Amino acid sequence: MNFDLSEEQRLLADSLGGYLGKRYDRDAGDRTHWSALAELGVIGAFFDPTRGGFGGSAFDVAVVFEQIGRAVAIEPFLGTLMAGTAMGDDVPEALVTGTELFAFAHQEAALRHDPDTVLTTAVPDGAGWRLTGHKGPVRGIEQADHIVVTSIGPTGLASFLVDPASEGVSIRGYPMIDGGRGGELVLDNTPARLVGPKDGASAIARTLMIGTVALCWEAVGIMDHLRDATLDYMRIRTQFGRAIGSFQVLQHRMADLAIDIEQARSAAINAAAAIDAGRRDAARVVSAAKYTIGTTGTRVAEESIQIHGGIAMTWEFPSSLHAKRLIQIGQEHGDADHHLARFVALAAA
Amino acid sequence: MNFDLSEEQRLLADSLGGYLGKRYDRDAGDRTHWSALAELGVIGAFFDPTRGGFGGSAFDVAVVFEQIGRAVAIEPFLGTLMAGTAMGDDVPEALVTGTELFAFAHQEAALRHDPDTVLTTAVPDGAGWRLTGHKGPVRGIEQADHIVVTSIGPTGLASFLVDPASEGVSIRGYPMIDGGRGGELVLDNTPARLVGPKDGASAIARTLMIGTVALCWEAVGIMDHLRDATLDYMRIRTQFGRAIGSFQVLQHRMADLAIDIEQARSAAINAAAAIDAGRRDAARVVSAAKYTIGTTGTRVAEESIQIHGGIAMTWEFPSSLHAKRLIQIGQEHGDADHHLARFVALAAA
Amino acid sequence: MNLELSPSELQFRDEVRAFLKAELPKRLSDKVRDLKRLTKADYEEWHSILNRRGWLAVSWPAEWGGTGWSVIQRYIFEVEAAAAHAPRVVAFGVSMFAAVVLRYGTQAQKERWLPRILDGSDWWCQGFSEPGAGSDLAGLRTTAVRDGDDYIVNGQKTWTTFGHFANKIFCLVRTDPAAKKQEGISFLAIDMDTPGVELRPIILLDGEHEVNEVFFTDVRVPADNLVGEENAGWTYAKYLLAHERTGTALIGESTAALARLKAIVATETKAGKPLSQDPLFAARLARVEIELANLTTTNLRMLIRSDSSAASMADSAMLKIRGTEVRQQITALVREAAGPYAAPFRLDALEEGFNGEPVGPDYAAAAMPDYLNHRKLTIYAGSNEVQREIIASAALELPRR
Amino acid sequence: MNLELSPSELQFRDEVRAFLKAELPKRLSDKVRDLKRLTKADYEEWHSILNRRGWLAVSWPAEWGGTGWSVIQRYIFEVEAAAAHAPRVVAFGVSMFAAVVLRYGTQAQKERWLPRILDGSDWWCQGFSEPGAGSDLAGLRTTAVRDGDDYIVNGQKTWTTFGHFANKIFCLVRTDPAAKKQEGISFLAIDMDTPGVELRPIILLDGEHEVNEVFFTDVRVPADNLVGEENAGWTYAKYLLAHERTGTALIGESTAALARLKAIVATETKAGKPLSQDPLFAARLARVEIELANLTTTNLRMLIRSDSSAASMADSAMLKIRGTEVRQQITALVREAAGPYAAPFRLDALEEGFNGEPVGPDYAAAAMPDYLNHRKLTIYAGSNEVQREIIASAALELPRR
Repeated sequence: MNFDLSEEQRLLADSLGGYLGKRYDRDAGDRTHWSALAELGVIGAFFDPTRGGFGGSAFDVAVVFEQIGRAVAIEPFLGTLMAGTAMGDDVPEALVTGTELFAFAHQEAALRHDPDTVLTTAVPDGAGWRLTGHKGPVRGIEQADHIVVTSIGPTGLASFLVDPASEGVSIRGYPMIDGGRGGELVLDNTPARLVGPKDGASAIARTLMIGTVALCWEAVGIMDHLRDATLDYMRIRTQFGRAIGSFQVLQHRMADLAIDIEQARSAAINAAAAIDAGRRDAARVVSAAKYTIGTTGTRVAEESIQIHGGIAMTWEFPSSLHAKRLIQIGQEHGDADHHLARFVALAAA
Repeated sequence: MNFDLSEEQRLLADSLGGYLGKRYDRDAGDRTHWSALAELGVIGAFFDPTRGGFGGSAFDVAVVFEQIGRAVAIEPFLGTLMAGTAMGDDVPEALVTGTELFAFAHQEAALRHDPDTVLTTAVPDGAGWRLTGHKGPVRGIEQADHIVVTSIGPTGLASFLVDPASEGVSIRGYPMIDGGRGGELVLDNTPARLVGPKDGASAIARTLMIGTVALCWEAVGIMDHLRDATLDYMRIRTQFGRAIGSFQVLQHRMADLAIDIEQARSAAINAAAAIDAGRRDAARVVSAAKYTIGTTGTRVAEESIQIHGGIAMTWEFPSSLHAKRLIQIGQEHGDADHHLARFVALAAA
Repeated sequence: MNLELSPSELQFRDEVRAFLKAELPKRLSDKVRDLKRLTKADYEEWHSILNRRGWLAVSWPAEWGGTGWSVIQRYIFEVEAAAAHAPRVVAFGVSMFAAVVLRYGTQAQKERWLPRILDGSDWWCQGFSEPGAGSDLAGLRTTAVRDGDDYIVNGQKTWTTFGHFANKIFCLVRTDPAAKKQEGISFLAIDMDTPGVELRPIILLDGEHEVNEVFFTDVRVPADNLVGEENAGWTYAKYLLAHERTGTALIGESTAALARLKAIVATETKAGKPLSQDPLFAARLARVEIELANLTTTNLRMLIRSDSSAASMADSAMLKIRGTEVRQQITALVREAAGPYAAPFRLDALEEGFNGEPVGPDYAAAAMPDYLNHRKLTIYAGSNEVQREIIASAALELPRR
Repeated sequence: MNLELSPSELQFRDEVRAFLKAELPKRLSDKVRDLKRLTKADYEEWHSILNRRGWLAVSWPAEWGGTGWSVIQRYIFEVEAAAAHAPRVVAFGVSMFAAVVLRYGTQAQKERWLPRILDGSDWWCQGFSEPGAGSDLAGLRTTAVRDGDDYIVNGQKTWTTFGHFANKIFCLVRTDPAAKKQEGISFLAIDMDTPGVELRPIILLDGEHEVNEVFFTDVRVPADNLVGEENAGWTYAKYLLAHERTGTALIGESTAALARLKAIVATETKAGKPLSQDPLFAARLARVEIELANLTTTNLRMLIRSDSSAASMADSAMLKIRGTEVRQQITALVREAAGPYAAPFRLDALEEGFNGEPVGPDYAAAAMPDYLNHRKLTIYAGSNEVQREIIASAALELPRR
């Protein structure tokens, strides 16, 4: 039993945290930051050496996403992780080096509460395939050089690589409430290439699992930020002639919240550890984590707004994006209800 | 719209409250209090003039049970109300005058979480019937001169009158955690008489509804007592050199609890009003009330124990029976989960 | 006891319904129903329709053009108007400022200000909060110094809702800096076009321009704009906050929002079934529905007892706390219903006449902004923490120390 | 990072399991599993078995007969023992009093007291709380006045768990009435059979005799029963409370209780199906299970960091709060599972060898008493409110005023 980061993980966390904290500009709008982050090893941490990376464990992913959360960075980390994981041994070098951008299109527009289900179809077409379906919202879809799309083919669920410039691809982009951009992806008999392991369904299940753990760790990073920012504010903001942090009622609420945040971190540790140990109940442990993150995250965001008061209601509030992102994480990849029910169902299995 | 008690209701509440507060002794162990309470009009309030009473509305019942709750009185109020209601026009004078004691045996030993379901069977036997089944826990069963038993006969659910001295009756009594006594009632081919309206099932449904509303009002009375007792204690108990009632954290918790208690009273009002107005959704409104009482009641009991601290952990704690009774009410006649699910199901209907 | 409306109340309700059916423009009710953003003109149009019917000033005495309604009538109107998706009546002039003027203003002030509220000539906004004085309202620092027949006002107000629509502002200002906190405050009405008044927009976290900062630099205000006595303004502010309770619990708004939520989750699906049939979502929906049904009765009980006795600060505080909690829970459930489609941030879709293709279900564009915007409910108008203090001291009679 | 046990830890766990299988009497584990009430002899029997194996004093150094275990080993032992339904090791002597003696006692005191704890000659109880000093422990008023080689003790202690089993009591007493609250307190060991010590039972709300009042009237205590320095007792008490954290989160106990709860609701039915399949009950059960799984990891993280750094009061407080909440929730779910059959109050059924017919399901008799009894968890050993104060000041560094 060991709760320490490896030396490499600690170094990566430090350099990534430093970069995001000091040099990162979320409004840059080009690929300079992505290249720089790739050079820091952010993408390499997602994949093992056989795939061109130097990491690949769930805890390697965790280390990166915790830092992303603190900085609410909007680069295509999650799409890259999930696209690359879904492709398995087919992961292209350009993904791992960050020279080309990938999006992962799985969530379906018509299935907002069924994160594991897909309606998009794939039919064989010569050596390739043709896809038809509607995916959305897909983060980073406008910028992507390649899209990995999950579809149902004759042999079940599988991943397909789509060139956004292909016929039958239509993309409608929009800004996201929590920063960055996303879009709708409509495929109409679009040519595509089958990628990833033979058992596409398990590869996609693994991908969803690691993507969910990544979201959990992003949330952990955000929660730490919001707790610390709220505590800082409580020490300096005065009302009724004293720091609001001296009011017992806020002290006790923050004490409970601090425990909840410790528990959420433990849940995220449990999930990553279950994947890395190859535990048979890993999916259930991941659902426990996502449930925990969903409920605690919303509480942390709402309490931090409430305790900041009016200032937190403004666009300028420095932690506004943290709060929005945290709330939205709670309802992506299945919300707390979904994962609680899944936790129950998987116990019976 | 009118939230005032009638003049008669106010008088009854006053005289009942006075009697229970000053002269009542829960350990008397005989029928003197029951006779005195009957003379005050407590039983008469349950029934309309055609049945020998002077009341019969849900709010008449409410007025009585609120006072019972404040005093955690253990006389057979609920059994009398429910037995009498189930018998409809057959209600005997001896019940209304309080000269004979009745128990209402509905809850089944094997169906702890299905308060509306009955397995006990009734088969015809000449002019009468024979009952077989296991009811429990039945409050006041040992003292009862007569037992009204719900059973499934050839035409469905109906109420039957059983003489405890009959063959095939076995009764095993025990004390109850919240005061008074109850027992198991086992019927083995026991002779019985069919009583109550022709449509026994509706009469029993009505009986369960009014019994549940009675429990809700008993809980309202208990909650008022526990809130007031806790506030009193907060004013006199000192720790860290000041009254514990001056600690902001306890003030805010009590403020929220006070709102919850107002809401619970409103829920109980809604339920009684829905019955008295003959609303088609009365059963759903009663479930809303029982759900509210169940969740709030447990919170009120637990908070009053927590705020009283060690002293509330003792047998001697004056509000101990209030707390126990309130918690137990939450899981009788269906617990909060049961009534929440029922509230949802009845919306669809 | 009974909860049924009396025949005359039922008749009144029918009258209200008929009025709403005949007079509420569909263009407005569509915007309200779809949570589109209302313009100043939208509010003015609705105010003017109400005024024509004599129903704008529900809490004024009849002699000044008020309705003279009972609290039950006001409650019925509130619920029916919300159910019909009528725009809110903006409270700052007609209920807040007017309440203080009616109670504490001179005859001349009443004649000068009240008719212009009714006919829409004046749009009032509120200048109470300051950057350093939020929950601790009495900590305000904007000063008004007497100079001949004028006051000279300097300072800054914030969170001024609809300040950008207003031509008048009523302010709490400090007129005696030496007095104890609450005792040196006055209640002053100020023309927004007076030199030295400057307004700056605050954009809220949902992207909306709803509130403003207002700066006062050597603003000269005629002394007859003082309402009531100098240094007695704190009393008037407390009166104002406790006075108007019909709407505190947000029953009308929450009832309409709950109906909309139910319609949404009857069509939104999970695993091929309506989301409303998912046991966990259904339970959470039911909990809110029950809480609101309970609150509806709590609200009525408290309104009726306020009709016959002195208004209780603690009752208002209870209604404010639970009413805002319920309202927020409903917005949260709509956000959850939208799920991943709560993320696309499409302010354009909230404007009237938006013709673009919706992203996700049609209710989704407003789901997250509406949720975020309503976080203000538990913060403003006396944060819920401050309300709990009021309950603890006023109703529970717990010791200060 | 990984949560797997190392090979040596796995080997240790197997050793513990083998020991429990071989040495834990079935009579005892049956009683514990069924929540029967344990007698003094039951506890003594188990202590003696553990002592024979050298596993009684898990936190003592080896030279005094302790195990020298790491925190992980202690944790493994705790969980395995609870899972096997072993009786709890009564903490007052072996972990609480001994911790203070080991750290602050003289060599003579160690030699005099420690062996007698191991061999069962002494049963220690705790005299900290007083009727007026609960959460405010430092407000205690029992006095010890020096008189030659003795102290004369007068006062009253309360909530003395198992005082009726004990022959010794360690007390906090006031030795300097003029000093500030925390500064005039000393830590004194007293023989229960000294003239002037009187014990009166307190019956708890579940009907159990578990705690007592202890009265001291002119009790003459030899001065060499003073542990550490006079007037430094508050430091020792704080050390004692923060020292022993392995068990604070109640992981072993809660894990065993959760397993029992799951077995209960797999057979208890609602509408013909197991209660565990009722969506709302299942959700509440799952929430507790998840909270406990999270807490298990939180506990380990905090234990391991306490191994390598100074123990943090705030960590202990967090574990105490959440651990007791989880434990209470499990007892509440058992109570709810029993439903109407939680009402029959049958103390006789909680005694060993009860042969009567059960009323309702066999777990029902203990359900309500166990729930009620566990309400104490959030009250005693520093109420959870006091623990939140510790977190606010020690971990969150929030200002006092």
